[in-house]
Amino acid sequence: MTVLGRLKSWEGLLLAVLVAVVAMNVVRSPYYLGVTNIANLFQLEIEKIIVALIMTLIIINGEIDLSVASVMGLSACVLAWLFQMGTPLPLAIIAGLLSGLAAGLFNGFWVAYVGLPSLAVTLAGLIGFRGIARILVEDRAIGGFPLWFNTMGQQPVLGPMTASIAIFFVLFAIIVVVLHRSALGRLVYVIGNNAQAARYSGVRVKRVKMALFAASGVVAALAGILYAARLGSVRGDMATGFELDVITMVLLGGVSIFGGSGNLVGVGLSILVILNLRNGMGLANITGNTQTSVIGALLILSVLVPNMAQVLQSSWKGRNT
Amino acid sequence: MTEPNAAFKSTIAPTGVAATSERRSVLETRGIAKQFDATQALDDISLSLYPGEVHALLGENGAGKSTLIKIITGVVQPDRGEILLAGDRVSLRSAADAQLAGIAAIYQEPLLFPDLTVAENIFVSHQNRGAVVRWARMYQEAEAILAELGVAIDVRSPARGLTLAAQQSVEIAKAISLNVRVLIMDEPTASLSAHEVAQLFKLVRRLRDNGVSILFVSHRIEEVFEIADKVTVFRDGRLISTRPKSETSPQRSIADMVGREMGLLKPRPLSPRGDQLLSVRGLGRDGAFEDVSFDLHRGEVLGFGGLIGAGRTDVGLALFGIEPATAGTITLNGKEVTIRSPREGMDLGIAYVSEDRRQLGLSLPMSISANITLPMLHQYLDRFGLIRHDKEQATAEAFRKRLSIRTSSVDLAVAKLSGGNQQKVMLSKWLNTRPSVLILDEPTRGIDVGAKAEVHAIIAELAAEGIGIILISSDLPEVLAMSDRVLVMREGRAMAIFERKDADQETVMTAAMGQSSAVAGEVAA
Amino acid sequence: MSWLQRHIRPEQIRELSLLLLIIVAVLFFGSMIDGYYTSRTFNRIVSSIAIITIVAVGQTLVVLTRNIDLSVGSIVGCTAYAVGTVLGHYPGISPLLAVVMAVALGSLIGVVNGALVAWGRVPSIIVTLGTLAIFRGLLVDLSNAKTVTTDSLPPWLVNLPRLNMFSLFGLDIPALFLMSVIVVLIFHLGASYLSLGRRFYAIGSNPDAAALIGLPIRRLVFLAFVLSGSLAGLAGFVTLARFGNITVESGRGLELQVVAAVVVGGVNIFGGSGTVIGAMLGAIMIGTLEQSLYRLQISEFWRDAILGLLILLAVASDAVILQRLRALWGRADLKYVAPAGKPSLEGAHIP
Amino acid sequence: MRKYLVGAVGLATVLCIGGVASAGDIAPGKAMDMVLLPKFLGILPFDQAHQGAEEAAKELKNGKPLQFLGPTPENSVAGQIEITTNATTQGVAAIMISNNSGDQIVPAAKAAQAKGVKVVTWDSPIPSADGEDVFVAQVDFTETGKVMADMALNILGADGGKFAILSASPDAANQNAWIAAMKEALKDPKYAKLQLIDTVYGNDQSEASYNQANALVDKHPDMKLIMAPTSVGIVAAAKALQDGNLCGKIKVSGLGVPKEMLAYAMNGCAPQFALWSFVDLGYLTYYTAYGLASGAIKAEEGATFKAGRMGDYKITKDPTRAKGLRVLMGPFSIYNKDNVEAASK
Repeated sequence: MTVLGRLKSWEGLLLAVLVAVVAMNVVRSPYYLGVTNIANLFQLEIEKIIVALIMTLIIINGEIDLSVASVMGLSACVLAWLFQMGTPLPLAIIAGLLSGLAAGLFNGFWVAYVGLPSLAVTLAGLIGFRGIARILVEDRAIGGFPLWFNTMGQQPVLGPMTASIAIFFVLFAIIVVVLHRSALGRLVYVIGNNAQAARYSGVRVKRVKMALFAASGVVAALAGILYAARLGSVRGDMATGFELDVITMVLLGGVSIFGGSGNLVGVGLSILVILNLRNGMGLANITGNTQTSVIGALLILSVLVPNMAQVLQSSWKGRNT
Repeated sequence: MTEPNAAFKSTIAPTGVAATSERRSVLETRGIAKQFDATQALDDISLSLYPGEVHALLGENGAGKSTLIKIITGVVQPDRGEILLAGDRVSLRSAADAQLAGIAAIYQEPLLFPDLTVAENIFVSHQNRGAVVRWARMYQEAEAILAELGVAIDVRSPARGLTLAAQQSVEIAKAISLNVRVLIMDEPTASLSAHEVAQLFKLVRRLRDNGVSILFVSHRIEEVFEIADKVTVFRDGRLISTRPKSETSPQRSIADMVGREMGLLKPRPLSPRGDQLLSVRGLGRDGAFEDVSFDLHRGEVLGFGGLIGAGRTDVGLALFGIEPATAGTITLNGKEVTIRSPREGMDLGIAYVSEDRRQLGLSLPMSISANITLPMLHQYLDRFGLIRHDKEQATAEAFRKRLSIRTSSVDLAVAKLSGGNQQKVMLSKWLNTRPSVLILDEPTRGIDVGAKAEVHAIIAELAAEGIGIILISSDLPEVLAMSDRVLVMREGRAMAIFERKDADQETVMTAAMGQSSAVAGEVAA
Repeated sequence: MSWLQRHIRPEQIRELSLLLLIIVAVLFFGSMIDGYYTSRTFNRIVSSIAIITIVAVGQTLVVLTRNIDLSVGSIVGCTAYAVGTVLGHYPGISPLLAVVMAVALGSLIGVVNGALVAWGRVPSIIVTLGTLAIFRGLLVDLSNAKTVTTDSLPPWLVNLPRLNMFSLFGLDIPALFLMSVIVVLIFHLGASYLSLGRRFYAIGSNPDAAALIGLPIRRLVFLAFVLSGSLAGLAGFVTLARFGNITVESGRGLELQVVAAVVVGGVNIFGGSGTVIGAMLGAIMIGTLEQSLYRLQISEFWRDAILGLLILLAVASDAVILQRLRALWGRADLKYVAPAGKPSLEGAHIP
Repeated sequence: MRKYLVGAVGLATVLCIGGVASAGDIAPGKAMDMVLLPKFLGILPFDQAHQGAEEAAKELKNGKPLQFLGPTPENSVAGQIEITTNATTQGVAAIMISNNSGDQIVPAAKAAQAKGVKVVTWDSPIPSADGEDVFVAQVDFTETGKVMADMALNILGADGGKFAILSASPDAANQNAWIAAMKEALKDPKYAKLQLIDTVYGNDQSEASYNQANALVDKHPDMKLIMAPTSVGIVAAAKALQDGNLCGKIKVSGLGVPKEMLAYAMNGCAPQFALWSFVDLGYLTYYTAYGLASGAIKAEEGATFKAGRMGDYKITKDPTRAKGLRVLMGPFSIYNKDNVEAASK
């Protein structure tokens, strides 16, 4: 099966799953098909799905960023810390975004220019950035932000959509264009397939990787700030463990963990699948841990199923691998 | 794989088997056949190996040599046929089985464990050395075996960082430690310096004298005829001929390989030398090459002769900016330039077509058009910076016609193409950058005869268009036939530059290998 | 140099330097904190690293095979909770049996990971990221989020953390720490003196070659995960003994510390090299930081930041420095000499 | 396990049933979806509260089953918000929240009220009282402060000494209120010798609390007492001291479940600690929520009602917060080695 063929069939599968999940939700819960619920369905996971978009580029590029959740926490804590010291909130927000940029550049430097494995670098980031966040906020909970800030994360502005949700859709559109129509997108795939070959073709591999990690940092920071706005208060441990959901969304979307293949149609579908699953379980009064373990199972299946399919196929052909 | 000349099938029947039939064969295959998808990789192969002889296996890429090796070493199971060891049938279900049966293989790229010590690498495949590792004893035995081979390597050091030659010595030691009866060597000399090859052959002969039967696979026909006692030729998965060396000759073997008398390559007509394009003086890079000077003119093909590892590729990489030079000057069109990255090389109109198609040359899963436009992607953007597929398609189609790339569509993944066509895609990719200097590194390695001829035609055409071409090739006849002048390198130095009329195999080879036998292949460096 | 090259390998230099770093750290803290060099500080550190160390040993085996096991935290939680509950109902169970139960349960869970990676051919980071969540979720559901409390546990278990085997230079050696040291020794010897152990290195070092000489790669990877699971199970028992009160949250986040310990300990994240002793040194480094930092006036919240930096440095030094060393060592290359017993052919020698 | 023992301290227990002649009766038999939302799953007191609520549900013959839904500690805040939001979507009649997220729950709670859902907090209120109908207080929070101060004084004796607080999460409204109240109480000259030197948080997780307790011991060599106003923290602290063989010089006190504390009370690690009945708290909370949802009670000052076996209660202003209403349960039980065994039956 060609990469392309596999993806096509994979998206078909996702679509089927999505339909099934939605159908189940409709049947199981009378409250599912409500405008507010559909909005909540995005609202309750909004930060994760925003980060999933940029994570898609990173993984297609053949890298991984485990530090996103910690960067979310970091940016939120920088914001809160500055705000608490009397900095005007807009400035604090910018500082938060900058902290994300810094974190991203830091990751990018070690991966692109020193050539360390991103798995290890961002694992260090996962622990280290969280540490910095804790240094700033220690074990306090900082809140009391101005109303307009909390509104951004809580109150509907466009119809039932909060600002966060609107931001997500805008970002989604942008990243679709970047990945599938722009030169950068092409380079992301080329590098993901074979970085060496890309370099021998005059592609500035280091710059692309650097740019992606920087973008990842900024987007994660943005998500962290939106999270702070939604909760109306910031703690050092906020967003802990989000990387699991984010990576699951991407891989379930048919993006290969080894890079080079995958697309945003798939990721979009997998996001919808996961959101609806969580929402459905929530409405069925299934809470936190169980939901997470279902997501975990999905993550494994999203790789196991195609593998097994391939194994069966090849064993059919009676060809030994 | 299919060959263009598959039409003329040789009628020569397998012969010469009788010549040695009084001795008992150590390994014999009877009617082995193997099919992959549509391709008949092997068909009715019957071959006998005898103790104390070196049996060479010749054949073009895809002729089925490697498949046979895989079957003999138990890596792949045959569809039909049987294998006999010292007369009795055996079934080799795995590499381990083959080892127990006393069959070992050494590959072009030795498969060692970089993190294990040399000694461990020698004994790792011994399934029967007990559950506990006796280090002291293992070191002693390892040292003993290596001494017996006449090589000295620190058996306590990890295999990581050993030169290819050293790694192969370890592989051979491994084979000996298993006291093999059959040793298969698959292109063992491909990346060795002349001196290392000489040393390797010493080992081979010593093994042969100890009664080991050696199956020697190589594309370097002169080596084959130096070392082999018996020569078998494969073509299209079939065994064409098996003859004692005395009864055959390089020409005849080649004839069997390609199924037709392949005279010397038709020399490319010499073109009047245009004005100077590129002038390199005292170019060097630490540890790779030094003091290389030459001129390249418009419409000229400058051949780079020499052995693999002589530093020719490094010069190419330096000119293209992948491994920038650390010394010397490059003058392009009369302007002195510095090239620090491929980007800069491209902007100066230099293109480098890599020797490694699959790893460095192409992005295999991506479409033909995407590969061709990659270096010039910025020229295919609309004013929003988005890619114009139509324009890409147009370019790709143009090259598809011009270089007659055989494919159903330019949107096909490059991986789906045959080696020859992949090579053409790679050429298209770089021609699309409109280079004034084109560096071709082993442009015909591993592609079938038909494609090879086409590539040669293309080179001639490009030269005629006024492009200056640097042709790096280990295929000496090719270099001699295509080049206006031949620069010969050895140990990272330019030894000499010959006009075509003064250049022939002997002169070039002597220059490439030097006189003294103490020549050190600088593969090590 | 040549003496060095003959008797010490780059990897060992790596470990020695870590040991040096630990000593430096201890001296530093000792100079900053008065009353630092006390048996209590020692006791704190060793009993805090007992758990990490045991899990890190298993993790090392997994990482050697080019894999990673992120689910260990959840395994520790599950076993601690399960064994705790059983002991709550049957306080009569003998200590040995309790340990066996923990290890058995752990390896059972490890089987799931191993099978999915080895035969399901799913990258281990995916599998264990998933099972990390699944095992935790199952624990919460099956236990109805009840809590194991000290009062339900037999006294021998509750008092185990206080049990000292013997004392060394006036430093008491807690039984649980001793247990972890024994585990380290056993596995270190196994890894360096058993063919089986060497094969873990082999398949991590070059899978293709391993396949070619017919090493049972899948079975070895599977075994690595089972061992990792069983050691996590053992650690679960230690956790139960140490904390007594086990909520369904027990062991959450442990995987990060463990992976940190392994990486800091010089086990190559991409397989093939590193030692169990190194992993323990990594654990000691982390434990020392954790237990010492908050006694400085700066807050304990600096720990994670420093830990992150340590991991980065560890990986960077592996990538840069160790390569240099290896290159240096690699120079000890082949010479052509007179074959044993035969007259010299020619003494050519490659520089 | 509902035993009220007059504390050895003999502190005045505040009861709010005085002067209420005829309390409104709550009619049983209504079928209403109700959600009991603890800070998070996995600790004993919340299970006991659940037990009490179930008991009340049975008495009130609610046709619909009680939903006991909780988040995980590490995502407690987001979890409580999500559960509240989903419950709102399902249009449940009442949500009973032990708030672990400060005012971060407010938007969700307000949304719930807007949809006509009754929001009753218990154990831990919404600090600003926005989006909350009424808070069922286990005890008077100012009183809690005094109780802790008194226990500290009793344990440390007349010549007092240094002590530290090991609390739950930094934004647990109830713990924070208690600590504030205690600091207030300590201003009284009779506590002059008691010196509060540090406050740390174990986030109601056993390991974290254990390590924090050890940290306190190392940080403050001259510390004599750890005051842990959280059932998880107090046990962990006691265990830590016992493992360190320190029960001789350092004591533990605070709020703990007798069953869990039995051993430590007996061996002198925790000579004295206090708690109220979480079973009763759950029971009362359910009655309150049911009453509000069924319209039998108005959420306004002065409203009274009869909470089954626990008798009559009255809704009053909450003196411990700027605004907001509360139902006060009380009283405290002070446990020591004399009564703890009986209490843990």
